[in-house]
Amino acid sequence: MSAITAAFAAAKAENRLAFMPFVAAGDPDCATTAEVLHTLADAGADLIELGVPFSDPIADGPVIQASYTRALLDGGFKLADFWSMLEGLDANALPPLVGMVSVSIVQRVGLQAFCEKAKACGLAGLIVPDVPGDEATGLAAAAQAAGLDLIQLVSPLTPPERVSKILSACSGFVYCLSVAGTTGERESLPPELTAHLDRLRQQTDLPLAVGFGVSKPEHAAALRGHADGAIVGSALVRRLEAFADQPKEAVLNDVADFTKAMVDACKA
Amino acid sequence: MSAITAAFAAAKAENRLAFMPFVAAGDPDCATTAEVLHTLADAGADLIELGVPFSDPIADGPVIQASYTRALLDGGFKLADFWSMLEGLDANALPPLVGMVSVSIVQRVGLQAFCEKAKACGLAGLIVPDVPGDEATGLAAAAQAAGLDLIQLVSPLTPPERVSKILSACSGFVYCLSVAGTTGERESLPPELTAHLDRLRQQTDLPLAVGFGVSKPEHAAALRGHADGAIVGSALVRRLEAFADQPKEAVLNDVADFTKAMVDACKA
Amino acid sequence: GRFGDHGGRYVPETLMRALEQLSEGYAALAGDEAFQTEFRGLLKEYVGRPTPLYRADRLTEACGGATVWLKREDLNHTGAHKINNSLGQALLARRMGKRRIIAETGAGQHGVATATACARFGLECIVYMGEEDIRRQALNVFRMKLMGAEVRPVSSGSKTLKDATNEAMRDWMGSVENTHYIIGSVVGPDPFPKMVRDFQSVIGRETREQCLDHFDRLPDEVVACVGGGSNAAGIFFPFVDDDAVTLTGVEAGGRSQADGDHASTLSFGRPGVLHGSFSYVLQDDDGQTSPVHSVSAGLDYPGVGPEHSYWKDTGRVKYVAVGDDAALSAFRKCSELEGIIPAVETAHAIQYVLETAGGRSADDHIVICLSGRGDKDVYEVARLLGEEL
Amino acid sequence: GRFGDHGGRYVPETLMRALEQLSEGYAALAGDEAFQTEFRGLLKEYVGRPTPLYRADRLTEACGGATVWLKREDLNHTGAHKINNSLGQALLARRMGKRRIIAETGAGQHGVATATACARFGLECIVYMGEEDIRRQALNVFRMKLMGAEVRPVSSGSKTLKDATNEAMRDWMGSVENTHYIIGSVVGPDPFPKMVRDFQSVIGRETREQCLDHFDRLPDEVVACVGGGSNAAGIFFPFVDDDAVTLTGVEAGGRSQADGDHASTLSFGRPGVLHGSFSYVLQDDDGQTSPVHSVSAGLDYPGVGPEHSYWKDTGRVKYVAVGDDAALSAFRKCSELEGIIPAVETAHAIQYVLETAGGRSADDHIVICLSGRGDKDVYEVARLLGEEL
Repeated sequence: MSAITAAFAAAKAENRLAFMPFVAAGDPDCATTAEVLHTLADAGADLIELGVPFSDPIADGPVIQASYTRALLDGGFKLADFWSMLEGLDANALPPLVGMVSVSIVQRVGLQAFCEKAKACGLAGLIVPDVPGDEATGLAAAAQAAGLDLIQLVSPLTPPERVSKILSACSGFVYCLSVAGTTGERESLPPELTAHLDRLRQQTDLPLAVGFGVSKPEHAAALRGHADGAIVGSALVRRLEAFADQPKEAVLNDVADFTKAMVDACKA
Repeated sequence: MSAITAAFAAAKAENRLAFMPFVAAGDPDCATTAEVLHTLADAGADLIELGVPFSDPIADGPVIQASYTRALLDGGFKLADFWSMLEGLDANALPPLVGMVSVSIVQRVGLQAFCEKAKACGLAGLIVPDVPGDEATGLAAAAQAAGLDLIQLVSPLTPPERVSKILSACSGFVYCLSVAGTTGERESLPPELTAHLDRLRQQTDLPLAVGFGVSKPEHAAALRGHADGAIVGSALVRRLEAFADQPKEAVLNDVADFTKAMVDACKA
Repeated sequence: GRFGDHGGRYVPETLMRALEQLSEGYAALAGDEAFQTEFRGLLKEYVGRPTPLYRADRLTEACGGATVWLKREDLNHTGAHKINNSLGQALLARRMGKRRIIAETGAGQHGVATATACARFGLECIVYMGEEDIRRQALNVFRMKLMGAEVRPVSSGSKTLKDATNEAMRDWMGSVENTHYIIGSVVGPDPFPKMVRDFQSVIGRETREQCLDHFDRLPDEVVACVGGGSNAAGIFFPFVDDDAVTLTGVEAGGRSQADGDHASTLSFGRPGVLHGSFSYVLQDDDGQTSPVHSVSAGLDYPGVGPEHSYWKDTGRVKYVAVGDDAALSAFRKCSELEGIIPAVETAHAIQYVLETAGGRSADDHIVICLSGRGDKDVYEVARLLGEEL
Repeated sequence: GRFGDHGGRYVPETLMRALEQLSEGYAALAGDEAFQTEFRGLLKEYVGRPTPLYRADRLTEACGGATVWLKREDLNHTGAHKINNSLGQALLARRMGKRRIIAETGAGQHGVATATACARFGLECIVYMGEEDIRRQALNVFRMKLMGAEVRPVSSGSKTLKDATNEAMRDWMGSVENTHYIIGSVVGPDPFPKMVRDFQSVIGRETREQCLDHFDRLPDEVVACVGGGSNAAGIFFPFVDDDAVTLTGVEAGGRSQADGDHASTLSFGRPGVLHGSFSYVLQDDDGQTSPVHSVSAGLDYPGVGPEHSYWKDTGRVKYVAVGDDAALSAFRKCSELEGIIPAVETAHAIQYVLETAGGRSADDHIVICLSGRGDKDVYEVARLLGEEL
């Protein structure tokens, strides 16, 4: 059983959603990211999604895109820094880490080489959002060989016949997009989401985690009974913007408070 | 015998060129023009060519064009002012006046009406430079009926067969252009000019007066034996620009001095 | 050289020989197969003719009546009908041994067309342009320079098209032996009005054929804007003998009907002489040329081609005026509905059709001469509409 | 959906259904006579096709060797080849029931072409354009607005074409059910590269016929500039199976061969993923997109169409680079010698021919794809040449 599978199983055993916050690595720098990861862990995150900054993200809305830009342009983010930071983490104090990375980066490093390095540095799985299921065979093989889960995305627009194709290349959990659109906070989740999740549930035994638009405790609460996990990115990343002009401790406290509120909602 | 014919005959009898200076009416105003006319007469002009300012002169170079613009825009020149000024002149103290006027103006007033008014106001003849000989039949008839000479232009580019056509509508004198081009001072007259004049002499008994480019005493001297008159425009009009910033007397004295020098050269 | 009373050669004697030579040279072209072949070839391969006759469905719908067709002179090389004439005259000049070309330009379209033709044939090219127009049409000035033409600023008078024309005439007075003056419209002394009309008549000849192709008969009405009148003369002329075809020329109504506020020469002018020919003209009672105004630099001219004056006098062509604001509204409508940004000149003609096509049968076919594209006008329109660019 | 290894669909799952629908919709066009008739009719009557294949005698003379021909895409409505594709895709979108169109644009030519097509069909149109490009291409921005398009400034990244493309993709992520994204070049996820190439292939098909008409055989070489590569793909594709025809793509060499100083993706890049497909790309060792530079906004792109990558790998097409200064010199030469101001993009291709046509036989026929007119570039060139406008 992979670390990711175990994390979802543990939450399920406690009759709650797993909570997976997302942060971009290197914003404002990798050392701070390491502190953020520990803050998230201490606040109760079951897994953490760690974005690798990319110059041209097309699935991301303005908040995460701006975070990537800060990491790359202001922070001078390099992959080497990313690997070093991962290697320096105290793995025992952290939940499973899932890398979110563009295929442009994976392909440049090489599918096999990237997966091996990710595994060696302690990642439990990868999300490569711009490689949809039917382009993913090579990547899935590389991930499997390295012992990484490869998480696939399913969109509300994905027709049922595509879902099975996608799931055949998927392990760890299914990343269910709540909406068609980019990442970003939304006022409410679409009403048809729960029915969509219930249909997906028929097609797979993998845990279902919902992201894109999930940004408030009440969103997480509404997912209970239909999903196995909640993923929050922009609402959290937006809080990291404050590193620019507030004391680090204040920002980390704010991150911890928000995470705790989400974790609580996942149990409610 | 018309006044113009008589003026050329008188000069010829004294074995000299007739001198015909040109000024634009109304620059800077019609009252000043009247004074200029008397100055020119007193300095010995045999005839005076009086230009009627026109908004779009195409035969004139920059100096005369600027004079027209001053008259029209700064001086508010109107034809009515022109006629009044002519009527107010002491005809006995002046040589024959020849009007230089665009067909645009003549046509607007009406060929017959314009000629009659010009005659009534004391003009002895008209030069309408943008009505070449073969378009001039109607105008020639109107001028003749009014008792005005109608002077025609011959250009160095006019082929001999056109010359006779042009001369058939011409009276008073022939206005011989020294060069192909617009009015304006030139350093020297073209070497082929005298031969051209000698050929013209074979075709007509009318006096030959040379203009366009004639601007210095030595030009006038060089025409002796080939022409019957010298016409100077731009070199004189340029002196009138000084009305803008010099005492009137000084300008009139300068005009008188230049005219006397030209008159002397016509005798030399 | 006359169209009824209109036309003639009111120029200084110095130019007369050149005009005679030009008439002879032009007359000789009719029988010169090599010239005609080269000219036709250039119109096809270089200019891109024939230009389409395009059925403007969305303008038609907006009019709610007659079917509206656009004769697409905007698709010509350099973006307007002007090139038809400039190429023809440049070829003629080369044939007559004149290697120096002068031209006047207002908005710059004729200057660009002439600079283009001269570049193509390796002829020296000097374009006279009013200082005021140089300021307003900087883009066209640089296009001309890029093609090797010299642009000479004209600072006399109103510093616009009329004064550039004067200055070109003055140059020609002194250079006529080695220089040809390519006049850009159906104005000036004979033979220019006739020659320019003939070079532009390709517009009307193509339109005729294309109407027969598209709807099997001649159009009910042909509409064109009129400044000097070359695009109008070009599209009207081949229809003049077809009495069933209504021909309508649209002048610039400007801001108002007051003197100086418009450029509606045929509507408000009277016969007189300007730039070498007898024709309708906007003059005061002294014969001085009146100031004119139009939102369109290409229509902002106090004269008009003598053949238009003749057509007005005989009643063959109806001339109307459309004002600045109405023309700008048509400029926008054509852009939004058809994806075609017309020259502001052309927009006057479009507006007339928008105002008159309603209620007519869809079987009525109206052809508008889309004389040029409006890229040149975009800055000025943006300024007028208060857009910051 | 692949060209050898290149191509594919590297996009988030959200777009996959739309791409499948688009593939189906596009495949269905082949058998849709009504669509084909309407499209052909628009290309003829609205765009002004066929564009001429023009023998450039004075450029030929300047080269002193092979005979140079220009395929005149500059004469298309809106002034470049872009309209061929925008019209085709707009028609397809309408057929698929999508009434909202988005597009990205760099220099603005594709934005103008798309705004034009949308105006013509009454479709809503949103154009994403980098803030930096908006500043540099204000004229095209206002042209788009005049035709009713909304121009949305993009302030992320380098604020140029690449970022506008990202932003359009992001819009499409959330709007894909009612929106069609008209990509402007042969880039992006399948089926875009193939579809855009097919819509642009009219250039090559016409060129083929016209070569046979003019000189009774196929040309010896066809040369086109390559940014994303749509004009090149359009003119090359119909010649790909003719081994005797040399095909040459000319990339932007920029200021130097140093990273960030050029946009020569095929010359200096390596295979990778950008904007949805696998193809040569300019990236650093981390997979981050490299900064690029070219004097031409239309070539200033770090990627290239996947089919070009395939043609490079198979050796069917030769790709070379021409730098900024050399391209500007060709820009001037073409303007002065032929009276045709080319797009600065196109000037890269012209320069390559000026450098290589000398010494070849006059029986060698080289066709250059004159992909667009240079009016849009005149201000920038004036600035670079130090002219005040």
